[in-house]
Amino acid sequence: MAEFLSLHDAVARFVENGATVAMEGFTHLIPFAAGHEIIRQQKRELTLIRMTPDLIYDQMIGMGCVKRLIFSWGGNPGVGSLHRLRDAVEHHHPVPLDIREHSHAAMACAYEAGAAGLPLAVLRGYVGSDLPKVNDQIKSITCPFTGEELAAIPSIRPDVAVIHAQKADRHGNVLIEGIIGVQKEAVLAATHSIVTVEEIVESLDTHPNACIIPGWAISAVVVAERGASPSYAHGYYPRDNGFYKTWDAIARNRESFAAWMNDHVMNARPEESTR
Amino acid sequence: MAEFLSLHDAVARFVENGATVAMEGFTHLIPFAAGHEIIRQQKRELTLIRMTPDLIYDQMIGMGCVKRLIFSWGGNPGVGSLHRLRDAVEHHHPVPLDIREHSHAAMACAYEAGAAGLPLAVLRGYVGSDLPKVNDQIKSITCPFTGEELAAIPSIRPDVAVIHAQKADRHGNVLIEGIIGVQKEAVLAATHSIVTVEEIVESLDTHPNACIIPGWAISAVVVAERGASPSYAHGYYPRDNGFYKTWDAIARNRESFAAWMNDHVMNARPEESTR
Amino acid sequence: MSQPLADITPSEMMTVTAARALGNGTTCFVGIGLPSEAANLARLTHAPEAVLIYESGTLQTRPDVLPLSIGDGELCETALTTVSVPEMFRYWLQGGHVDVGFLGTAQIDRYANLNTTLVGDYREPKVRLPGGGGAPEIATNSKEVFVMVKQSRRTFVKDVDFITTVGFGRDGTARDNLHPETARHMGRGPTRVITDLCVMRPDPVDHELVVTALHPGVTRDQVIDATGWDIRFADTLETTAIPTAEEIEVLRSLKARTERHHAGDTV
Amino acid sequence: MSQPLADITPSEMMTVTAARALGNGTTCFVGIGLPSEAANLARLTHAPEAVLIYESGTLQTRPDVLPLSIGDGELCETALTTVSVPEMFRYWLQGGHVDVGFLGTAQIDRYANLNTTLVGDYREPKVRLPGGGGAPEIATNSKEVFVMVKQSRRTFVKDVDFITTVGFGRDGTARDNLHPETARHMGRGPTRVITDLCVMRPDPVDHELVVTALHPGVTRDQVIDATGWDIRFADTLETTAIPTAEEIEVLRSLKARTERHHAGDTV
Repeated sequence: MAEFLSLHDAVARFVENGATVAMEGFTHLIPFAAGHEIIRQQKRELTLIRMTPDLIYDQMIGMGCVKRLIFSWGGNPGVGSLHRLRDAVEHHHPVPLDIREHSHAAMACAYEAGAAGLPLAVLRGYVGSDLPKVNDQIKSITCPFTGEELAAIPSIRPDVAVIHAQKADRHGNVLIEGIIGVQKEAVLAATHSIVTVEEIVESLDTHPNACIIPGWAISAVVVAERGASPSYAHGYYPRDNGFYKTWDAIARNRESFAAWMNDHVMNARPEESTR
Repeated sequence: MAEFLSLHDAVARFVENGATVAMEGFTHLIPFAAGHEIIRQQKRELTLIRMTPDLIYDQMIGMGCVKRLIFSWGGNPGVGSLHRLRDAVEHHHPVPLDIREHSHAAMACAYEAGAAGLPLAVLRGYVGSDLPKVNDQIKSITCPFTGEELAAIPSIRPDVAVIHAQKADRHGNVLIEGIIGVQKEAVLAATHSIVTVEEIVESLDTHPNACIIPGWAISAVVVAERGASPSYAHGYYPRDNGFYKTWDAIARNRESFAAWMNDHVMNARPEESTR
Repeated sequence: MSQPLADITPSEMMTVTAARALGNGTTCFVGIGLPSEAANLARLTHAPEAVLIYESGTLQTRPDVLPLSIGDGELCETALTTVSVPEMFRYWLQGGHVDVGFLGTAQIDRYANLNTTLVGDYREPKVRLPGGGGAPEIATNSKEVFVMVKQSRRTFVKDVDFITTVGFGRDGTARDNLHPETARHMGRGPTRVITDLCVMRPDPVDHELVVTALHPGVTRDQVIDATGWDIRFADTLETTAIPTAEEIEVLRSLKARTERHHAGDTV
Repeated sequence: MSQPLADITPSEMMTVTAARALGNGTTCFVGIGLPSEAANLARLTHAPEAVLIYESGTLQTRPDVLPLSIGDGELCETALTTVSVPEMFRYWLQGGHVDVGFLGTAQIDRYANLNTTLVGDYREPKVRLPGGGGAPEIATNSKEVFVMVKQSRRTFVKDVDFITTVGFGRDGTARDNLHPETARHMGRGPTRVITDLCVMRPDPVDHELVVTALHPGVTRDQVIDATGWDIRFADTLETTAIPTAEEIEVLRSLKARTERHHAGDTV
């Protein structure tokens, strides 16, 4: 059953040094507030999983929290590179970053398989790609009915999943609406889960097939208003595309990055750190 | 792109003798009107697929349309046996019925795999059950990461899927709401699909993550008011539990069954045949 | 306050006993029929926070009347949300979120294997039953399983004709020596069998069912007569607690509401 | 009515040409950036019934402005419906519902293999690029693939450093001799590469890219200078049709709307 915790306490309780952490949100509902709190608590040696490492992972990597990244597309969407990610891969700064790279289709299937309690995901994937040559976690199985060889990858089963959602009710049942990505799968696949929400409401008051994660399938629910900004929360605030563009210049340079993180994250209180 | 057809024409066009047909609806939205039309058109040698053969399959089997049934639970829910199904299995009447039997979990996964374009479904299933001894389509694969042996069954890829839904818009986009079962999977897994609906509306006017099947993924949309009765359509009419109970006596006996079918299906026009 | 015993039917005794087994807050995958009656009675009495899941995809449902089928509209209308059937079996059951799988059966044997497939031979059955439905994986993927069934020699057989749904297998060892990954996801199997006469639990060592409690007024001989094998009794045999007046009242009122609701329009 | 040529930029020429390749009613899985611009231009001009799908799960979306990311709110708000990302890749892409996969790239080689992973060696890259994202399976599971990319020697290389996304493989035969079940689900691969200079198509036999049309005013030498291998030209080389005034107007208006929308609030 979900506990209602502060952001500080949820991160302190569930995100241990060395943990495997999946913070999801496909462009929409990216859990920035939680990521900033992980940075503030100076967690180290994390294995981070995410289909689309976004600014939040750029920040966590640049601040030295991360030893390994499992991902399928690592850029600033529509803008360009994630410079802190590149610096870590290309120059091992601030610490070496081991990468384990997939395609979106494979990672989506691996989350699905993790949620389904299976050890592997099966897909018709990676045909002709060099990715299996550089990722020894991409293997294959043979279909016993057709003889077709299909790609197999390990399911994703993180220690902790962290997502942001629109709202929770007083029982910790969480509603996700709009671009729902792989958030439900991430939570169900993980041992522990933290869900930050814009607000707590009396009733979710929605339709019969809404994407709702029951409170009993979540470890902690945390109120974090604007907790996805500069990403967005459908029905609450739009994506701050301007900031995404601005980030390119901030992150391009180690010093300007450090200064920005210092001002906006390290010396901010949890409720101030998102923008 | 979905064509708008009459029930007669849709069945005549897409359901051929000898076809593999999946008519789905998990208690809710069972396509009775379409089933009755298949009976009226005296289709023969069908392979029928359905997780829960309900009264509609009892009727199709009793009327001699079916040579093989792939299923996971064949009863009259909360009432008892499907007597026509039992007569076919136990006494080969009116024609012998070959059965291929699964569990719900396996069939649900097999529909999912069919919709996903895969040849097989993988699940942690059938452990300790005798079902694999009597169904040679239940095999296994070994996970290349853990060495665990998991059940594998062929995905379901029917020639035709037939479902009932609440409504379609003028482009043939279909909304399913409430207990959505495996209907979307059945349509996406099939080569052709017929969707009967309660009504055509200007706009589906629903929420961002509604269960909608786009018109371009459907072969034919057919208006069939009360087309799921005596099953039900959430938001339109309730389940006729009384009829489900009455069916037990009607179907128990070959003569009373034949008389009922004659009166209510064979000599009814498509728009009269459901109750 | 307990109900005068004469007034309580064996069937009510079974339902109340089964309901009491379900803890508050438990997540329960509910089979149709008897289990549905017991699970909802639990929710309406001591376990208001019990989470009921039906295989139709209805998550955390609170029906006011008992469903006739596992997919009645009532289940969806009172659910937290309704998911697709593939999601239900993949994410919620196989994903490990079910504490108790609550099953009925047509036949059960001494190792709590269940048969809902047929009587006789598979290809030439004497009686064809509905089949497995959700049970085979409910029994293996839930953390534990409760079975609820009326007791008779026809139902309680030494060896089931067909193992639709595994308890502990033909020799009681089906849940031993599994691959570690399978073992990690398999539940403990049947932990209680609740009948209209008694409660049985598997022996911790050999997994054969042993009577651990008799319902008030039931004798050992009655149980022996209704069991198709040489049934064992626990050294310290308990007597099931008598239902309270409230439990009986809630149960009867639930069943009356249900009957009125399902009478519906007939042909 | 055609636009005076001097007024049209090479980039606009590329976008209009790519847009024209997309038939009305086509289901298109849209990559971000250039493909998104072209696919939406098509939808706003000759192909109002084109079905645009983005990997964020937005099905049949009709954005009024171009998304900056593949998951902008605009995509969801104007979509027929929005599904989960696993469903998008499993049911809609792998399930075989996509006619055209529309991709951009960082590098492309003579067999239309795409590299969006890195320049240099995998473990010690000179330049680390974003990676494959949806492209590896968009390229294999769509019925055909259009590639849209600005042409230069840096981009058009003889052999890509890394095959993120297969065209026809290192020797042009990657789509031959597949298992029949794989072959049944694999598309034809890249059928057009549209650049700011020309249109290329794979040779029907050896699958090497061949220039089949030059944009108006572009010379063979310009193409040769911008290609990192000895590029072949079709025997009958066409000239791309000049964009109409309407196409240019719709495109410019779309881009202006988009720019105003994304300026947003900056730090």
